[in-house]
Amino acid sequence: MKERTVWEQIADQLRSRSIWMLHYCTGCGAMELPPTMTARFDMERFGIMPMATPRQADILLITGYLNTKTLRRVIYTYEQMADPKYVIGFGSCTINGGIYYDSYSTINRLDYYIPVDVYIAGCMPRPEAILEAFQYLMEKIRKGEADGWKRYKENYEWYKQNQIRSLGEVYVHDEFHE
Amino acid sequence: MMTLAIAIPLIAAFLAAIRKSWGYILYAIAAILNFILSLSLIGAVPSIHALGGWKPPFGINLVLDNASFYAILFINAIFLIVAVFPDIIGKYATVMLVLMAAVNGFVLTGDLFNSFVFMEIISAAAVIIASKRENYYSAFKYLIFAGIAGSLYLIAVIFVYTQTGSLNMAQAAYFSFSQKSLVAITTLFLIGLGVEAKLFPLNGWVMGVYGGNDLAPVILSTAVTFSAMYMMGRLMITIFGGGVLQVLYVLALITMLAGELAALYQKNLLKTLAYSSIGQAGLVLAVLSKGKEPFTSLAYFQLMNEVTAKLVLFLVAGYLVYKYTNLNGIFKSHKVLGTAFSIASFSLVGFPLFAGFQSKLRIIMEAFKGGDYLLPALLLLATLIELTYLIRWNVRLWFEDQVEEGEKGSWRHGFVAIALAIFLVVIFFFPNIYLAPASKMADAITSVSGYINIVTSGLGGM
Amino acid sequence: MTGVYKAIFNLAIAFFFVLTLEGIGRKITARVQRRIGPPWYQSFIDVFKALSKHPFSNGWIFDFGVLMALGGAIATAAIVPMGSTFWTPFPNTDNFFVIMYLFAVGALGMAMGMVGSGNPWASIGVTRALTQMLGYELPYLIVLASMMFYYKTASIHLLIEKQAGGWNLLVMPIGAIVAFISLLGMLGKKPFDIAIAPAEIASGPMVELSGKYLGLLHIMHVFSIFVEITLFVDVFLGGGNFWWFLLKFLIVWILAVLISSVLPRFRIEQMLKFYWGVPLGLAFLNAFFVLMGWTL
Amino acid sequence: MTNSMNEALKAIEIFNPMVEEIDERQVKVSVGNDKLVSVLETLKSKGYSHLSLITCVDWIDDGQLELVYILFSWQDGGKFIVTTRIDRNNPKFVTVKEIWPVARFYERELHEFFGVEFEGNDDMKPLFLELWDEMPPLRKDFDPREYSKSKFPDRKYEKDVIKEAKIFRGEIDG
Amino acid sequence: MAITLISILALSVAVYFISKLSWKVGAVINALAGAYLMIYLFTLKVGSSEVLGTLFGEKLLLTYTNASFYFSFVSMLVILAVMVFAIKWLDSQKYPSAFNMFLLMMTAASLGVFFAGDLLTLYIFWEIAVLSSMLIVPMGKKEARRAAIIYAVMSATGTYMYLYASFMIYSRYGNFNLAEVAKDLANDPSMPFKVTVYLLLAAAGIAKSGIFPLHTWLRIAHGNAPDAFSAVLSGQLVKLGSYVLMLVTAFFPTLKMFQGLELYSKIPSPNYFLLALGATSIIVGTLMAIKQDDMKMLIAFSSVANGGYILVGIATMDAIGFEGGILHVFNHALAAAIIFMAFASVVYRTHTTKISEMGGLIHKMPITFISYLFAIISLAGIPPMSGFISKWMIYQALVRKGMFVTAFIAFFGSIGSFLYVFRPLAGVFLGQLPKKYKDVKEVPAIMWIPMVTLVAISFIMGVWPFPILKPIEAMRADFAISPSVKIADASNWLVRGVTGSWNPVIVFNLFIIGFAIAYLLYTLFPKPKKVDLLAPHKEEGAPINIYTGGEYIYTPDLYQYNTKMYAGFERMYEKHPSWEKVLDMLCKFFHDLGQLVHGWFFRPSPSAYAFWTVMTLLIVFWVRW
Repeated sequence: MKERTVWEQIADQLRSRSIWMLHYCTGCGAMELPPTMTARFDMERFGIMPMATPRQADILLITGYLNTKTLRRVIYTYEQMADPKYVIGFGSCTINGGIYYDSYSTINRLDYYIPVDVYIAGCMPRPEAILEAFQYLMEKIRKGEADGWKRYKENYEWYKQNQIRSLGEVYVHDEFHE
Repeated sequence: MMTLAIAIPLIAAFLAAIRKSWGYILYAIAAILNFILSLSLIGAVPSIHALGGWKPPFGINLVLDNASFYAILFINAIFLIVAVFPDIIGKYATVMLVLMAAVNGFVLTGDLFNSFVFMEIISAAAVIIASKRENYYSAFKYLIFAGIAGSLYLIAVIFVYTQTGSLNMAQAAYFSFSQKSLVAITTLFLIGLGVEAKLFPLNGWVMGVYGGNDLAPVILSTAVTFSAMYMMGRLMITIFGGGVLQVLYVLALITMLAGELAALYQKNLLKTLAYSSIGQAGLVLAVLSKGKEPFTSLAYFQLMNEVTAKLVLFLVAGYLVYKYTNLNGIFKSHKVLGTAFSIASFSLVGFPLFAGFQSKLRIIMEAFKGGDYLLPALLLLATLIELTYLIRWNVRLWFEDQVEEGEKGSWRHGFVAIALAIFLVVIFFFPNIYLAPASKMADAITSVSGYINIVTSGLGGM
Repeated sequence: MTGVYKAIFNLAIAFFFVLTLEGIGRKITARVQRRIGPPWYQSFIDVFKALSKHPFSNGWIFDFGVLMALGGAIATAAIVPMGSTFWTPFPNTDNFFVIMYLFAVGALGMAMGMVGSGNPWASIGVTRALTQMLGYELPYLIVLASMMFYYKTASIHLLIEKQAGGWNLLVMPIGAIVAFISLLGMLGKKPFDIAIAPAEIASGPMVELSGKYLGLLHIMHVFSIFVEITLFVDVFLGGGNFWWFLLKFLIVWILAVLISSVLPRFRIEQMLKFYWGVPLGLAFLNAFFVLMGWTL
Repeated sequence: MTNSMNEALKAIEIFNPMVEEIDERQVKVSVGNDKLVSVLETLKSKGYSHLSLITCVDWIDDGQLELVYILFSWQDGGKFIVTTRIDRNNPKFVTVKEIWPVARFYERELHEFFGVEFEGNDDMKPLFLELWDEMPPLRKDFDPREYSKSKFPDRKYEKDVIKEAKIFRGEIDG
Repeated sequence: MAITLISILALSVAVYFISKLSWKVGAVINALAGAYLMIYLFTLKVGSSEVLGTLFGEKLLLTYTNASFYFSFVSMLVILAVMVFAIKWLDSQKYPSAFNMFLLMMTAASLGVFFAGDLLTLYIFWEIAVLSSMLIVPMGKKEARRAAIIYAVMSATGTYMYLYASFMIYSRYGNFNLAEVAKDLANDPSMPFKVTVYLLLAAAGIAKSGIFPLHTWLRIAHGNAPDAFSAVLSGQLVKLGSYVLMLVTAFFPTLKMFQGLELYSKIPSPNYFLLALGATSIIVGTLMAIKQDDMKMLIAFSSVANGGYILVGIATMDAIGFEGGILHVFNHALAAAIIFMAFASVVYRTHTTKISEMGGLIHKMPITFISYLFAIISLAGIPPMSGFISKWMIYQALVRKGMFVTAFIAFFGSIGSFLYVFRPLAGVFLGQLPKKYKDVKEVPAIMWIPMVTLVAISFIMGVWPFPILKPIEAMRADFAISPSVKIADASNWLVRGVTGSWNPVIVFNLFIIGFAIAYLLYTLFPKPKKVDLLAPHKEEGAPINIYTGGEYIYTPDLYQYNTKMYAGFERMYEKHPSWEKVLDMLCKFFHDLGQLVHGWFFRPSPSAYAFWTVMTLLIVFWVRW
């Protein structure tokens, strides 16, 4: 790992204190976020805020299953985010496929396709776990270890190859988007 | 000399009736001769000619004063212009010659019964002309109307005869009628002449006749209308001064508005123009019915402008309507005709740079001076309506997408139309070309004693 | 030349004070919602973090729009007097209309740049913002017009001086209320955050902004808030020294934040109907009172 | 069974259906291939005008695919489940998109997931799956686990996670 | 003056025949003639007077006043720009020769209107201007043919009222001369006469500048006329109307004429009536402009609104309001001309005026876009463009007079203008570029140079407005409108109003400094990555395009938002009463009347004729006996 300049260290400090997240939500995972945001756990006290577009977001929170169809959109969204960007895989389904590990359409391992900085295990993880993960991510950012976005650039060929292996093609044309 | 103006066309008509194929040539010769003749008459103004040596008030006499001189000059000029178009005249040369003779006689005559006779001849010839292109129904309607008008005219003449014991116009002008008989006579004359002068509500025939073929509007709306207007002035102002002029004023204003409104509604080019000429006639009559200078001269000025413009419009329209079935954008192929048409219609509306501006604005100005606020208002309203449909036609003929392929136009139409159109522009800059004759005509018409003097002083000489 | 120094001071105050206030505002909102909320300096972190990121640009008009927005906002913020004649950078140019319309340069720049991104959400957001402008500006301008009529001046520092006898809040209470309601619309605070509406149109005009563009626009927003609230404070809450001004500013801001933290969002027609209903009527009532001379 | 269902059943009696009452408002009607469309049309005319679903069941042992048409009546909430069986190896049937235009999407779906061809419906582009290259995935002889293994690599655990978890819980000694 | 005008009129006919040989040469001659006239304006001495000719025994007088100078300067600025623009633009037109001829004719005629020293001269030149412009209008789109008719009729409605009033004046005072008439009117004791004349004369201006009851022709005529000519129509021809309105409200001493009729804030009720019409036009123009999809019609309605501003400013009868109104003539002329020329450039390349069919042209036509941008900044009245100054002045007057309802309408129009100018900005120039326009190019230099020149003038006048304020102040002094404040204070760089002042130079410099600071910040932080608007763009292998909610969209047209932009707001007034429909009804009424006349009197059978004859006889006898 390269040494960070002073400016980058300052910037990392700032980044760790102001995390704007874009959450990619499927069913059950999304349920855990409202309590995390609202009065009970209040994630805003760490400077974490939900954002509406990938352009403004710093982290991509992936809660729950990704199938081939949604993975394409997630990759697309991830690539639209501005550097530096981080990914949190949420729940066991992103780690190893969860209970549908043998389905013909769900993927089993998120970090095979895009770099994941932090995983949160559990099905589903509690808000405490989420906050814990955020704290961990902040720590990583502060130390300059959350370098998923750099890894994605460096190993772009590898990621792309994996994506194509599972998806065939990432960006598809179909009748509804022409 | 004067008799020749009637005689030449009549003789030509006889010849033409014998040899049909000579018709056009005879017409052309007669028109040229008549025009030269009427020009040469300028030295003879004022004079009278007693036919057959019977002196007025016993015999029939022809009167040549300023009014009748300029009237026949103008009328013969129109006949001459029409002579350029053999294709319009066609087989109707004989009738046209008769018409020419009758119109000249109608204008020149100083005898009431004689004028009735000439009017009947005009009607007869006009009906035949109107029936060109199998326009029989309209011609029939015209015939009925002309018949009614003629009989009323005749009744009026009889009235005059019972009162004065003479048929001479000067005698009638000299005679002082009682108010009641004056009203009766003038009313009958009004209706008799009203048909030819297109007075409301006697103008129902106009749309059918003018809108039915290409010859009728060209000659009827110009020469015949001019003669009718002349006679209207002569009878209503010179001879039976006073009378029903106020009624004429009201009727004329209604004529103006009714004509323009109907023209706004009309969707056929010739018929639109026909209604437009009703409207214009209303304007002229309204101004004429003021019965005094300077309105009379302005009325004739306006009439001359209108007739010139209408001649152009009817020439162009008649030519195009029978050449094409769909007129949209046709001027793209007939630029010269189109330019002439536009100029004539702008002149009719009264845009500056064109003749109509001079006469219309003068009318408004004089009306205001005379304290008449109604005439200008109605005139402007009528002009607004007129502008609407004329612009509509101009835009349609110039700018719509062309439907039919344009053919090569006739140079005769182009030349005559553009020359007259340019003349209209010239008149804007030099209005005296028309205004001077018009005011001379008006002087002659408004001066009763002058007329009587001409006739009486003419008794001695020939 | 002193004008220039004062203008620079204006900008410095605008930046630091308003960013602090934003943090405080978030804290207050959090407390209202029974949360703890971020620290007071959170907005500083947000701005500088945004500036530190590696952004995307959608073409030159996008860049130009953002620069124009910020430039216009800076120019406006530099003119506004801060509560007293002394803190008026350019006494000859502090005309109310000049400030109002110069303010529009920034708005136009933002609109242009954001729509230049080619994203329809941005266009929708901008049209909403413009429509909203039609709502809140009218009552505000009527109130201000009646005020100018009353004092025969449109110069802000003269208006401040004329309030030596009593605040306009007390002279024209109706006008002050209307202006405050309009201020909520100007600030884009809660019932009137139609233009941004993250849940509907993905934060509207800002949808394509990343990194430093977002940061620059945030700074522009900060200057806008400064101009809007300063105008209100100057015109209605009278003069005083600099610290009084800051205090009044703080109070107005907190009031706006408190109101916004408990209200849901209007729809666009509802907003227009709202503004053209009671506030506009009250504004005319105020104008009528002023014409009649019925002021307190 | 409701009255209208009885009436409807009476109306389709001529097609020799095999009727099986599932519950008060659900009746399963099995008919032959050639009579299915007639039955559907009759039922539609009897008020069962809403085509809720077309689906398919794979009877791999019988070598048959069972097409299931679920019709619903908005009058009394009755439901007819009309089924027919077609050959599994040559899955072809006729389209009902002339009766219910919406059927074309269901038929596309069936084509995608079971490989059933519908004659008369030419629009058989994939509807849900993107870039699918295997056999139709809902057929019983398709092995999703195999497919998943080939396409979506699993995480290779270097440690025995279960054992570690047991150690963590204190069940065994590590 | 007379010789120049007449020779230019004659030249216009010559230009037609020259253009027949080569329309390019004709267009160049036009431009040269325009340039000559522009220079000629500066050589003329204010106050000089000349006789054009004699008509009906009255001298046709040409006088050169400050107002003549100002208005003809503005006109020539616009016309000259369009003439240069047309040199290239004409190759997209079907009738270049006629266009050249009528344009030059119209130019001479409008100058004649401004030079006219009496009512009749004004009328003559006015009619020539109307006629020649009316003949250019139908050269545009298909709808333009109807537009020409409506234009002619509306214009004539106003003109004939004006003519009637002129002759009323003449029959009363025996004089057409404007200065004399002004004197006579001031001393006339008959109030009904003065009010009638005033309103009738104003009717011409109302019709021409598109003030409320006669505004409907603007939409259709401006929207469908040949594109470059729309610039003249909106930038120059409607200003003829403003000139007449200025004559009747300010040149005629209305305050003195209508003493005792003051309605509110010392404004006489006839003036107030005009002011109310102006205010109504602001509302109508703004609301209608907001909902237009056709960009030219949109700006046509904005012309209605801005004509309203001019009228409101003039009719306040207040020094600063008057100057604001007059300055707005300049500002709107320039802005509208630039906008319409920009649109003409767009149409020249894309052949459509529908906003909903375009988008993203900024990347293809940047100079056109910049011109349009500056023009709308001026039109919306945002500093540092010149448009702000005039609006500011008008507001000052309204506030000073305490006219809150009018002020409300003025503010409404101003804010509303943000809404409608944004619509073409976003719909035409910004956003996604439809695939069919991917080969569109910027227009040639000869077309954008006039636009950019006008932009530069408008911009300079926004930063340093004192040169243009000078003739306006002179005009104000001529008409003796109170209070006499010195508005342009060039020595202190100040524009003074009655309720304060501002310094355009400082404002401009501040904006520059603000922009510089912003640029500094911009360069300080990480460089952006360039992203295409839609097409997946492979840079470092990663496709990055704009945010599409996670969906791939390959068709830019689907991702362009340019229809129903203000749907929420439009819905609030979608059931508005339409004045156009009222006028259509009037039209239909006349049409039906024509049908009635036709059916009653002109169609019946011969027997009915006999009936009518008898009826006439009876009526005449009944009346006369």
